[in-house]
Amino acid sequence: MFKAIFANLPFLAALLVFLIGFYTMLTHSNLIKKVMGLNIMETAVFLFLLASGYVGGGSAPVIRAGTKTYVNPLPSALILTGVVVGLSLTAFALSLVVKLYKYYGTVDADEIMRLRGKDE
Amino acid sequence: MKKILAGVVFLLIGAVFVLMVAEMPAFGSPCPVDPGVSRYYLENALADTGAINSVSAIVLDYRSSDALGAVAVLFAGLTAVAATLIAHSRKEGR
Amino acid sequence: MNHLPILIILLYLGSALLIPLLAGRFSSRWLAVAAAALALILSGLSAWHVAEGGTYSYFFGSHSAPFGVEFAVDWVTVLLHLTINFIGLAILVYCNKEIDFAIQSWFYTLFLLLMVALNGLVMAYDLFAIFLFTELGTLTACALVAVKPKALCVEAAFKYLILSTLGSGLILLGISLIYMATGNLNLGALGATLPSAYTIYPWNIRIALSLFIVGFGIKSALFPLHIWLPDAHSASLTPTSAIHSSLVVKIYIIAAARIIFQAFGDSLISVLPLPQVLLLLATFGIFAGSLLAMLQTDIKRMLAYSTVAQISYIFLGIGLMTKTGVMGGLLHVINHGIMKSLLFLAAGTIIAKTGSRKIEDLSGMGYRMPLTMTVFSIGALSMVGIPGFSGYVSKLYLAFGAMEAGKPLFVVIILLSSLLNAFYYLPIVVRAFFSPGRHNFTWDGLSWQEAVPMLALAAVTIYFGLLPGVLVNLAKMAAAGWLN
Amino acid sequence: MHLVLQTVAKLMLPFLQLYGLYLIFYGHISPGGGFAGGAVIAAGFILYALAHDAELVSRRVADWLNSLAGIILILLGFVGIIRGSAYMFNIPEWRGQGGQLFSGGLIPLLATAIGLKVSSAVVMLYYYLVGEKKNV
Repeated sequence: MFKAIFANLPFLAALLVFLIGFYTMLTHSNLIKKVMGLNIMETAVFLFLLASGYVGGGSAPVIRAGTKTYVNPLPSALILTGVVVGLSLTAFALSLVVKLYKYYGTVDADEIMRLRGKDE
Repeated sequence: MKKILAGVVFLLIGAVFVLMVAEMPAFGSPCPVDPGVSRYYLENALADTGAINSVSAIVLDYRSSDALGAVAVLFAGLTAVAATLIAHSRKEGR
Repeated sequence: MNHLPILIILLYLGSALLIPLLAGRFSSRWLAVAAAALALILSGLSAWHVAEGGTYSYFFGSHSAPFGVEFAVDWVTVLLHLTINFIGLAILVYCNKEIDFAIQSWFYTLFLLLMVALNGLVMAYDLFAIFLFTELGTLTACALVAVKPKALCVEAAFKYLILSTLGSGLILLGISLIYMATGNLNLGALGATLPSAYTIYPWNIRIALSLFIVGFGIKSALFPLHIWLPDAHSASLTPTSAIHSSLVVKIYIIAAARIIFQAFGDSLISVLPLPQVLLLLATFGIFAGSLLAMLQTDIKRMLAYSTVAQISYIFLGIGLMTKTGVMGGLLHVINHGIMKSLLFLAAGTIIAKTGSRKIEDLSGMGYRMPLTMTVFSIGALSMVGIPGFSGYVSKLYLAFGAMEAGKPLFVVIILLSSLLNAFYYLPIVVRAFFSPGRHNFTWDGLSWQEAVPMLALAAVTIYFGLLPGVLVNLAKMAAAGWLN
Repeated sequence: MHLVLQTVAKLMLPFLQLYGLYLIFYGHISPGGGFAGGAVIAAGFILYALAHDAELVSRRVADWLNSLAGIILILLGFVGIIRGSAYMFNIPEWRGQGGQLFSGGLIPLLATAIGLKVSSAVVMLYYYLVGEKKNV
């Protein structure tokens, strides 16, 4: 089992980064850090996808005479699309943070909850 | 307390992930169950689309709906940002 | 090949892109209404075409199944296209003064993009296409919550966005695990390769399935993951609440169910404990949603919690894993979509007229706003499941499904929860029409844009309650297509 | 901003644009493509805007280009339907010789539309988010 894990260390690393992002997103009260966690998580999935598409000794999937092995092109294509999705989500999340800061004067989720409690 | 609970939960998820990594196909090997799809792309992309960059061939031809969807998402993101910022631009309290 | 289903998506996307181009020269509202009306006609034509020629698959760029992106045009797609475009049209006609002039064009652009996502999600037959439309739906849905100029809405939208991007991260991880194990993204090809992949990588596939359930569960407010829903659905604008509660949350269930039934298939589901988990969560959700709805004093919050309960009915229908159960779930998607949008529109009209969101302020409302309150009562009675309204039909088939699955316990649960529904819906109706004291009778003073959509939705609710034959037959065919 | 920064930004702008255009137009024969090229072009404009605190492309134009590129993208797909095949079908006669600039059928055209769309959208995102600093 340990041999298998050692052979698959890139996957483990990607999943570890995913967990870091997940943890940041759920436990940090700073909204900007939550958005960062979102980005880390998304990037980790892309890393994982990219690692799963690697073929030993393969070169970039641009067809050229004389090259035998290429890496799997499909994950790269999916990531290309995924990056755009991540960009839009991040921009929108940041614009919401800007507006929350405008209304409450803070980017801390707990502080915002406290201020909201005072209002009601 | 909350931190410890979260830590325990994340350790559990991490353990499950390690278990999962142990049985994954080895890093660098083509997919053992059905490698046909990626092989098809590499072998036929040039004949099917005329592009030698198979990533471009996949994004813009085989899976062109993905490109269209990505463009829609980008447009939605732009509209969402604009709508949020404009809707809340008045100088008022909550 | 018939292009109609794709044309619906392109029509919405094209009109959304046209709105900024024509800004100022053309009313974005009527452009959106025209697009929705045309889309409704197109989906009607598409339904007629499928009825004539049978179900088919659309291949983008005419690349065949596992290589290109496949869109399935089956009876589920057709039924839901009709539902989505009908409800979307009704809500778009209703949209009015509540939206600031400055953000009008942005609002309609987002609404049209949301319709792209919903229409695409019900026909996507490819894991990554499902992910993409899910993201588009999430983004536009959150933005629609955020456009109301209130601090509470920004907060609700942020909570919704963070939780649902968490969900989409999980879904994307699940997709990459499935892709790694099988080398496929097409649902049909997955149905063929997943059983053999399960023998080699059992943990990968189990975890991928649980990631899908959690991811789509967050997005569709499956019971313990529903915490974002009440804020997002109650704080936002009336049209936004209506489309969120009636369509957005449910279409994610349809996507999840498509993955479960068409990619995982019977052979894998019988090995995995998925139905038990779904049934357990659905049971909790039905009771928790109803009990929480009873405690609310704000009418929109009450409707939002009621959505949590009603979503759980659909999960119950899917968790039963029988033809009749899934058919009941599908019927509930359609019927609940229509009656919940009706309820939200009526509640929004009342709030706009009286300025009060409290349930107790509704006493005597039946005399002050008779039309609005009548359609509200139709929706409420249908929600409780009184025979003669469409809610009764779907609950009946859910109960039949439970009997077919040999789980009569769920019949009792459905009955009990209907009783609970009655506890919080009927008092409103009684209070509005039969409260003591003298009331002066006045008409509501609605414009036609407000009255026509509500009346149309109410008419459909009654029609499907009295004559459910066509709908039931179509839903039967849809469920049979998924579970053969 | 400092003069050195402003001059360097101005000097780098054409090179970034050219590189972005290269990525877009050569996307089908070398690594690159519409998304990457569009992002590079947008980066050039954003760099200029950062250094000079001025908008090189007006919002109106960027917004207009953004919509126009999306509509061109949608219309390009209809070529396949006109040819009697599915939406986004790649016309065989336009595929050309692999490895040449004019090859790949619809792919370079789609890449161009996507590049235009991505660059204008990213520039607009920057304008909107930075324009907020007056409001907060």
